[in-house]
Amino acid sequence: MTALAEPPVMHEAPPSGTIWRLAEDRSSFAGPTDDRAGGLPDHDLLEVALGPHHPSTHGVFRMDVVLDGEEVVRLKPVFGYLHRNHEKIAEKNSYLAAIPYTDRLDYICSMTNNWAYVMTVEKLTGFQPPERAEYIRVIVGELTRLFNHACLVGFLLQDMGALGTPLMYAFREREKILDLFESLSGARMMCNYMRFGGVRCDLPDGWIEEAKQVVAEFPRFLDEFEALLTGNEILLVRSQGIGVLSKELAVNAGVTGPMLRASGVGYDLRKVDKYSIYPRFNFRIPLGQHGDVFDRYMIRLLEMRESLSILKQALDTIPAGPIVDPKAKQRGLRPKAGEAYGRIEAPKGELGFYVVSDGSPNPYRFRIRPPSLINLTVLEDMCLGHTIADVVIILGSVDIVLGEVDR
Amino acid sequence: MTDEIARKELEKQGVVITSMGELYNWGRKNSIWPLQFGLACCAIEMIAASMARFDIARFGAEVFRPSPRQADLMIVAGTVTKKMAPQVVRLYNQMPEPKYVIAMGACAISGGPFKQGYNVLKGIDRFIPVDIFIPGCPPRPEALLDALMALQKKIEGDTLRGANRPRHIRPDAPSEFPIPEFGEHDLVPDKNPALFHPAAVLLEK
Amino acid sequence: MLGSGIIKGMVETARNFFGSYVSRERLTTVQYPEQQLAPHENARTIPLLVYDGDMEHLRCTACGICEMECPAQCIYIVKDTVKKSDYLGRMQFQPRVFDIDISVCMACGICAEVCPFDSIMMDQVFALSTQNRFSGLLLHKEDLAKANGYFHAIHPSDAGDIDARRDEDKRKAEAKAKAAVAAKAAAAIKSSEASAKQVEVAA
Amino acid sequence: MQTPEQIKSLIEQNVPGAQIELVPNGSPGGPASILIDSDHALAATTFLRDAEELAFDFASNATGIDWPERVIKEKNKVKKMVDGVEKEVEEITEKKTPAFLETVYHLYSMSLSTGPLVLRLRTGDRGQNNHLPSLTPVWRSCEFQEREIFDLFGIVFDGHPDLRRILMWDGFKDHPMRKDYVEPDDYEYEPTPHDDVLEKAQRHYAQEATV
Repeated sequence: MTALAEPPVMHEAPPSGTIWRLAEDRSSFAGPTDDRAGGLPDHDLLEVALGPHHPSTHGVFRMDVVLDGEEVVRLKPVFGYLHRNHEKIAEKNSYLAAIPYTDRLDYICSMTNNWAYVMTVEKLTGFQPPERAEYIRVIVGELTRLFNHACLVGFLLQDMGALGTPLMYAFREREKILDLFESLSGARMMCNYMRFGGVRCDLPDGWIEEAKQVVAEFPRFLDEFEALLTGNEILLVRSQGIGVLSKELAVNAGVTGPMLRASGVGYDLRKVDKYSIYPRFNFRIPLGQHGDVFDRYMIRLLEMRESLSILKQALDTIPAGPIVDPKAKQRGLRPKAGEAYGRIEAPKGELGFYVVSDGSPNPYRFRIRPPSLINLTVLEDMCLGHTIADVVIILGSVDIVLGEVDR
Repeated sequence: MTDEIARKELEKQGVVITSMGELYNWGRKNSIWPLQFGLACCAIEMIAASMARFDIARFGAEVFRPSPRQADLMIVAGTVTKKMAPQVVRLYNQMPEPKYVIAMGACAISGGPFKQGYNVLKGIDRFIPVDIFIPGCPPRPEALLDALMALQKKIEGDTLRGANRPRHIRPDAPSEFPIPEFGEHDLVPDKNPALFHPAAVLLEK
Repeated sequence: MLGSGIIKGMVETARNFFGSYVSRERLTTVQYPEQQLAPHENARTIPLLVYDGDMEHLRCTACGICEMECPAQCIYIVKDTVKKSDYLGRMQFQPRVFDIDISVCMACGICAEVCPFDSIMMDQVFALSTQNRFSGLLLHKEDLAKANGYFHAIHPSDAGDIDARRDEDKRKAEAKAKAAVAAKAAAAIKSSEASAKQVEVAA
Repeated sequence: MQTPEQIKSLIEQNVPGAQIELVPNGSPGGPASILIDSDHALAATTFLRDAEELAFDFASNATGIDWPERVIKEKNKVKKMVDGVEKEVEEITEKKTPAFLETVYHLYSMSLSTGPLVLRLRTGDRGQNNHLPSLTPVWRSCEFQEREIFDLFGIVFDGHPDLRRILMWDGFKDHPMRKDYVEPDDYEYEPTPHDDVLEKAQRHYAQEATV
């Protein structure tokens, strides 16, 4: 990959200590399916259905795995166990009624889902969110990224066998941010906060100060987290050289988000599309070098620090003013016939919405481009040649939420 | 049963008197081990309930078992789709008696906001008996704790003998339920008629 | 040294463990149900219907906007056949049936957002678990109706704003009514004077 | 980035025989999309991916749209001779559009940071002629998305490595995202219906009463 508008920066050294590279890079891109899988039923090969009820599949996800001993020779993901028909329901309902449903797509990060959808409708209608609304959107979006990444690391470590502790620390921080969200939007998880051309309600009194305090305290948690994990030899052995994803495959397979950047491709929509007011903030895009599970883990920790820097800048400079475009209409919205595709850098990757209007009060076509699903395209390629225990970790490092995979 | 006043007096002296049934219920209600089983959004709130702030361990229910064979309680946390329903029923059948089901959240109770969808099961009680329903989308972690306390109260009221004794000590009551199959357009059957008795609906419009 | 990372991590967990005895910040457990988190003012769970005074004075006019906009379609309204006078003295319908199926409700708050009569608002109760899905979770008008005082207790600033606006409306309406009455009276006097004149002329 | 018109002529120059049409977009600032005939789709998309000045190496989104037969009413002001006087009369013309299924691809370039290019392919009709070439050999990111389109819309992708249902189960017969899909009747308890659900519920309860 060459020539991005702004050359991305890798942190010189990860913030805490040396990184141990214990394992040799022992995997390479092995092609879609190993030849050995064709030999079924062979007495040497074992077919295992991992899921849909499995403690480490992060929900109701299934992988049909063919094993040679402990080694994976074929892996086919099976989807649809949480196919909740978001697209069909949205096509029956009004534009406004689709917003609370987007909360439930990637149910950990409702705010960014809202944002992607309202941004698409704004493209369709031409509404222009005012300054303050854009700041609020950036603030809640980056807060969402913070706790999504923290929880992801917790879940990943849970998959590696660190039962409880890292996840518990991550959830302790998550609760603080959820408190902010609840006092802002009224709900912990399903915020239903953004509206076409702005946001639903203004920040309550004292919210900025509370948010500043959470942001100020967060680095301490990150340091603690890194002291607990990053140098840990067990984590290093289990994650380095595991599930390597090459740049070329990542780009061709449409992988986005932290997973793509862990493979060394500097493609972050906040820099590329320059949507909302991101160009005003000074932040860096961490890049990985090896594209393995460890890099994906590390990228998330580094991204959290960058998000904190954006948050600090945004919280210090948020202007006063209106929060909704006065031209914007929420109820009974009927955009002119046309179509729009809007995408944002959600914590899991490129979250896109494609809305086709035929001039009626409900969308003619409502499509969600789910980063989690498309990032899973390369799951088999990453897992081939590794042991079954590594499959769980590789899946954990992809960061999927089933609500978004199956929709 | 025992004389309450005499019992209180004895308790002051350090003597605890109890009946077999009470001891049995006391043991069961304080060690309800849930199945580690999340379906959708509500599962995140279930995890939050087991984390530091809400700490479900205070109720003896923090031991989330990955295997249904070791679990007492199934928390159906999230939307049950038609594709997932047979697996949920199978998991329920694999759990040993006594077993309980909490339907957590609107989706598990009735399909919730997704009831208009073609692939969404409109309530898990169509196929398995549910003890406690928690409305909310998603219910707060406190609501889950509240439901757990309601379940404990329910267990406390169980008797070992008599016509009202719970299902697991009645030989005539089934502990396994038929698993639906995938049909060409829908699940076959789409409900268990022996189990699901919806209230009559009067439409006035 | 191999193993130093693990030791470092264990020191961190130990610090957290012992820290939880001295630092409030590390001891985050809320002892529900004995203790409860103070609810945020904006917090919302299920809808409620506000009435002023008694149950007969529901603010709801059965206009059906919330029913139409509800994304989950969990509201069911049937209009009453007789009109009642509202706080401004206008004749309005009231709902004969107002049901919300909270086994479907997704607590999105859109009903409260679109209500033009400040009638449907969001409650903060969450301990709603029940053993009966059918009778326990279909809330009727009687279950949903809450006094304005209750609404004040849970959403004080919203309720204050709404009351101020309604008082203002009421004052205006009364002034208008008074003016109308005065105008009518003046007109009546004028017409009576005029007729008196006519009588005079005729005489 | 090149405009859709420029890209159209670029493809026409480099892929002989390709028939390309621009489809306008009514939304403010939305780009027009490029409709490619299905015979040349594979060659044209390979060109789009490999041409150095375009380098669309990233197919972000692939989706289907169902267009059943529609009657479009157009209001036109026509000058007409009425009783010897020229008058402007509104005339409503009814146009029937044929039924077809459509796939839409959103292409971006990661190396040049450009995009989106909206690409469309259309089937002959919604019945037997529902085949389209698969673009999975060009972009792997289409693999699951094309399976999803096959599942929900019933478009058959020729050349797809693994075309199975992805979200619904294998024995399922319908294509639920099509506009004429009818849901199975499973309304057992619907205490708060209105609009189309009310109709369904009334039908259901009436049926139950007769049984």
